[in-house]
Amino acid sequence: MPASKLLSLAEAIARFVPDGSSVALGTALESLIPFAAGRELIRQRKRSLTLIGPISDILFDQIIGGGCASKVRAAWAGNVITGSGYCFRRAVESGSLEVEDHSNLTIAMALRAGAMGVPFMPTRTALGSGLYETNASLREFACPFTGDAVTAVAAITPDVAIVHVQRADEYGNAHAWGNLGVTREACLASKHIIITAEEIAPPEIISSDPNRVVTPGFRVSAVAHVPWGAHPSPVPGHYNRDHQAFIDYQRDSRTLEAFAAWQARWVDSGDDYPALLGEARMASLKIKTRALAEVVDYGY
Amino acid sequence: MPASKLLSLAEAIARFVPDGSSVALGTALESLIPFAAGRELIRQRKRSLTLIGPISDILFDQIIGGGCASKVRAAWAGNVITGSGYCFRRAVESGSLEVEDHSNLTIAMALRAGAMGVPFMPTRTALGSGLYETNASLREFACPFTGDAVTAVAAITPDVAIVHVQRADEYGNAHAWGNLGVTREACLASKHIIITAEEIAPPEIISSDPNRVVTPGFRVSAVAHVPWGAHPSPVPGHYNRDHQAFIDYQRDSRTLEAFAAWQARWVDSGDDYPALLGEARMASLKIKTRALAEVVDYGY
Amino acid sequence: MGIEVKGEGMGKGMGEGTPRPYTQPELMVAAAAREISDGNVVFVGMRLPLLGFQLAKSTHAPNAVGVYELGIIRDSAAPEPILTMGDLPNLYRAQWLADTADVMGLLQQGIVDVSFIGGAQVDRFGNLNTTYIGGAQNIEMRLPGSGGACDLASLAKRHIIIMAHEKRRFVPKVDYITSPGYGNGAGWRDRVGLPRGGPSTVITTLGVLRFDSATKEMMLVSVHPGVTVDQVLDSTGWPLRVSSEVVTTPAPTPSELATLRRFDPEGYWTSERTAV
Amino acid sequence: MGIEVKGEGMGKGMGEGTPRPYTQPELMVAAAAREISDGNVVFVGMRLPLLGFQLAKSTHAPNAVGVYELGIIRDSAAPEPILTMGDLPNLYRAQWLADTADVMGLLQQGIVDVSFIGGAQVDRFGNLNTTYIGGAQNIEMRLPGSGGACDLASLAKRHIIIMAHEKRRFVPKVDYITSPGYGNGAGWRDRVGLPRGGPSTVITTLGVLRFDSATKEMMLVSVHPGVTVDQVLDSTGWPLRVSSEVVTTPAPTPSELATLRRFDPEGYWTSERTAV
Repeated sequence: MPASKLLSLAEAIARFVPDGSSVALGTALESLIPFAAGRELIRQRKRSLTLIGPISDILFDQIIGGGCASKVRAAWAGNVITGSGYCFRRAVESGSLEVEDHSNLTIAMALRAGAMGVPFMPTRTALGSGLYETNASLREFACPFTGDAVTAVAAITPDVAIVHVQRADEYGNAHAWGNLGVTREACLASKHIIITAEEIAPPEIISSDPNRVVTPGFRVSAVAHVPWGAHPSPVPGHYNRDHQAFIDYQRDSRTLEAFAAWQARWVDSGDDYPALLGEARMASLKIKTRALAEVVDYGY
Repeated sequence: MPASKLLSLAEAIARFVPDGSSVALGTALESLIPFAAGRELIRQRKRSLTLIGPISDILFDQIIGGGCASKVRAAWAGNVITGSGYCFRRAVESGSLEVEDHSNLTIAMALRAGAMGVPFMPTRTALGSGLYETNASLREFACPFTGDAVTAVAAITPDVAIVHVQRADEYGNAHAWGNLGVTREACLASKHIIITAEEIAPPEIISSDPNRVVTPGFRVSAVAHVPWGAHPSPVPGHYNRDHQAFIDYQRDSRTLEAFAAWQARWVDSGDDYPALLGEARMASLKIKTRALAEVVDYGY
Repeated sequence: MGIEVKGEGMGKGMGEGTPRPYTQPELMVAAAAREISDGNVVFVGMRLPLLGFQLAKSTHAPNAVGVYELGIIRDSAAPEPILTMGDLPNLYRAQWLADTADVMGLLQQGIVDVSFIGGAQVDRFGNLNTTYIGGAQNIEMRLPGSGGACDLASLAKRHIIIMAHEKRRFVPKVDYITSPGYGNGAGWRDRVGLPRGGPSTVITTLGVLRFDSATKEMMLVSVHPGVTVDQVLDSTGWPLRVSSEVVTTPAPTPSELATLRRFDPEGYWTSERTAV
Repeated sequence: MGIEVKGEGMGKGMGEGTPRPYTQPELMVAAAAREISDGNVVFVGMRLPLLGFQLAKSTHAPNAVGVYELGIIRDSAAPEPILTMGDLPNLYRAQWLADTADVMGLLQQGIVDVSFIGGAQVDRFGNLNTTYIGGAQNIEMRLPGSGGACDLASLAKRHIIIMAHEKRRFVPKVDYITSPGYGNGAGWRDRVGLPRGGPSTVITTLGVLRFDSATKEMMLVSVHPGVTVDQVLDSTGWPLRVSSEVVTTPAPTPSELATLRRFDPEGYWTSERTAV
């Protein structure tokens, strides 16, 4: 067996996300968002990160508010159920944040190009759109077979992907289920992968279902045990989306002062997030119905 | 609910595979090969089919031996554990079969281009190889970003994909597990999909695990209940590979006469294949150990 | 005060103080649902379209299939109210949980019949801006961006725009094209290489608009109950064409309302105070 | 009689009648296994390489990772003997069961350290033909084709060729390049645009060959026990270069043999009568 890759979240972030890294986050779009890892990036005062992802809900907004990012390569940044992301808006409008504007399809294909080891992927989206003005990773060209206009999307190969999953073993083998967005592509495209997991499971649990594995463990650099690590986004099998937290965050990010107070309370006060959340809130979010997948057999 | 798509295999093939169709088969490569569907193609005396797939083990050889195919677009055709496919060899050497030579990567990307709705996919394989001599679907061009030489692979959109799975409901929703090869791409790229299934399951069984679904049911045209439908290839959860059948087939396909006898015995004698196989052989192949996947929960 | 996709300081268009048995967003969701035919493959966007799909699915379009950019395909309404497509009930008994690339492939192939997009700015040819007010070189306000909207607008067979109807939003020419409509008019989509599609309908807080088949210019075809054509013209930043036969948008039926309220029992998306 | 990738009428190269404690294929598998270093990512091909990976994994390379074109990644040997990579024991407790495209992506990225390919014809620059004897325009015999071989030869950091050593197979120039080696010599791979790689070793029924780093021409470096250099030269269709220090291929150790026989207890791949 290889050496264990189990680290504390703080250690994993310290070791594999140096200042200046390009980081893929929020790759499942609206669920399994690695919010705990985002708070750790802020807590460690990371600087000059490039944030990569399709739709991060409020994660990118928080990391930007924390002053950690100098560039975003994304399709959307805001607060899914309330609208704008205020930290993102302030940073762009003040000129402190560079943005490469993608669509969900172009960012998916940029990461897939990275995953496939090719310099670009062709798409038929975005022709005639403003994305060409603000994204040098898009280039129109003629299909070598049909002559049709095609948008080439340049490969993105992040320095690190941070991915939250339901369970992982200490060697980096991880199960994720639900909608996975661009997670597979992001993992395969990235030089390093940090897994944050609701549960650390024995290797036999993970190897009991190799189709459920999200990326091969040998490509993973670190695994951290982080219960509630995706809150307030939902995690199938564990907890529902905490809508109130997103509504509260709209208020808590509206001004610089409000955000500073948010950061002081939720980030810099320490890393015992479940204690901050409180038992009652966690209980209200835990899944109430069970809906178990039908058995499958890998015997021989 | 939509109308049921459950048909007999004979009816599914009769309705959705007219002469001249292009058909993707053997998309999981060495397992879950739809051998029963192949025999039905022969039994119905289909003609002028184009066979599409990466590695079909002996399936393509059988269909070619049956006189059904005029063209193959594949990476490999033979008998995995014994070597050459004799029917394939005879057909090519006599000039009756056109071949578009692919590699596993180029055929995967051709189908993925079809699945993604783009006219081609870029790869870095096959440059300098003979594949360019015998495959007009490959074209070298310069990456619009890097200028690197890249092999463009033209999209393939089969008329129909025939896919064997462990279980499906009558609406075309299907679970498959194990190594899936290019199955996802082939299904999404094809105009019609025929599912052959070891078991027909209630819809609640399939919808209990939507990540295990192989392609969305609304894209499927027909579902046929075909136990032992992939024999002699293996089906996880059901039966092991029948090596002896592949060794026997080497002998049974070596000459035209031998193949005619094989076809008379295994194809034209009817479609009660389990009876032809016999209880003892089936018992010897059934999986002996159980290895159940760990539970996952989709509750809320 | 800037333009937000949702939430702040947006005016109400419809006659205030007039008691109605339904809210303005409910009317709009019902209008959106009517754009879905039975058997349609629908790429479902955020916010009101979430409800529009569920309403259509539960009423006149039982065989519609919903596709969500997160990598979800559903052929049934979610079993519990959802605020967003990532809520766990929207995953429960989905027809398929896949990758974003898979569902984008369906879209790019041309399998998606209809999709829905919101916007902060729209122009007479249905181009949408949800990225930069002022434009990319002269940023007055940064909005969230495309998400999947550019893809839906580029690749669906047709798409429906859902918007608040205000003069600052209905502008002669958008500052930035996040989601292409008909560009500068007829023939533009062909010229730039978009394979199909274009906006077919704009559902606003005031009425319903469609596009002239020859010129691809937006045209008022319906006003909501209590709204006048002049109100619409006053709220549009260019001389809006008006159909010779403007009708009144049908009100949601009691049965539609009852269904809709099961999907949004707290009125998060459909209370009168909710902006679009 | 034609050339088959396996099975029919192939001569034995090694001294017949000499009793040895191991078979010719066992020697070749052991030699193949030694090409795998601990921690290597190995793209495992059909036939003998299946065993070579399992042997290396169970002896000196416990941290090697096996990648299979079917969409399988394993970091442990299969729990039961397998004849082919699709056998169910090779899926059991795999590290990942994925799509062919996923594992091809790893290969194309340059993550695969070493891979193994068999062949029907090879030339002095390590180009392999497993498709058309006689060439595509003048087909004398059709062989199965590339499978993943062209991809491995194009994209792995290096690949190992495993072949029967016969004059009709070791030809000056292959009739068709299924799997590119060094083309017509040094610089060719760069010129055609291949991103990396090339054959590093050829393991035959008679010996082991490597490639001159300057000319990229094949060179004999080792003969199997009981084989002479002249035998090798006689079985090669061009004037083969011979290293100044030809050694004898190490025999498999008793422990290697014991392990190997657990993986192929019936000798399907490794009995003396089995062709490579």
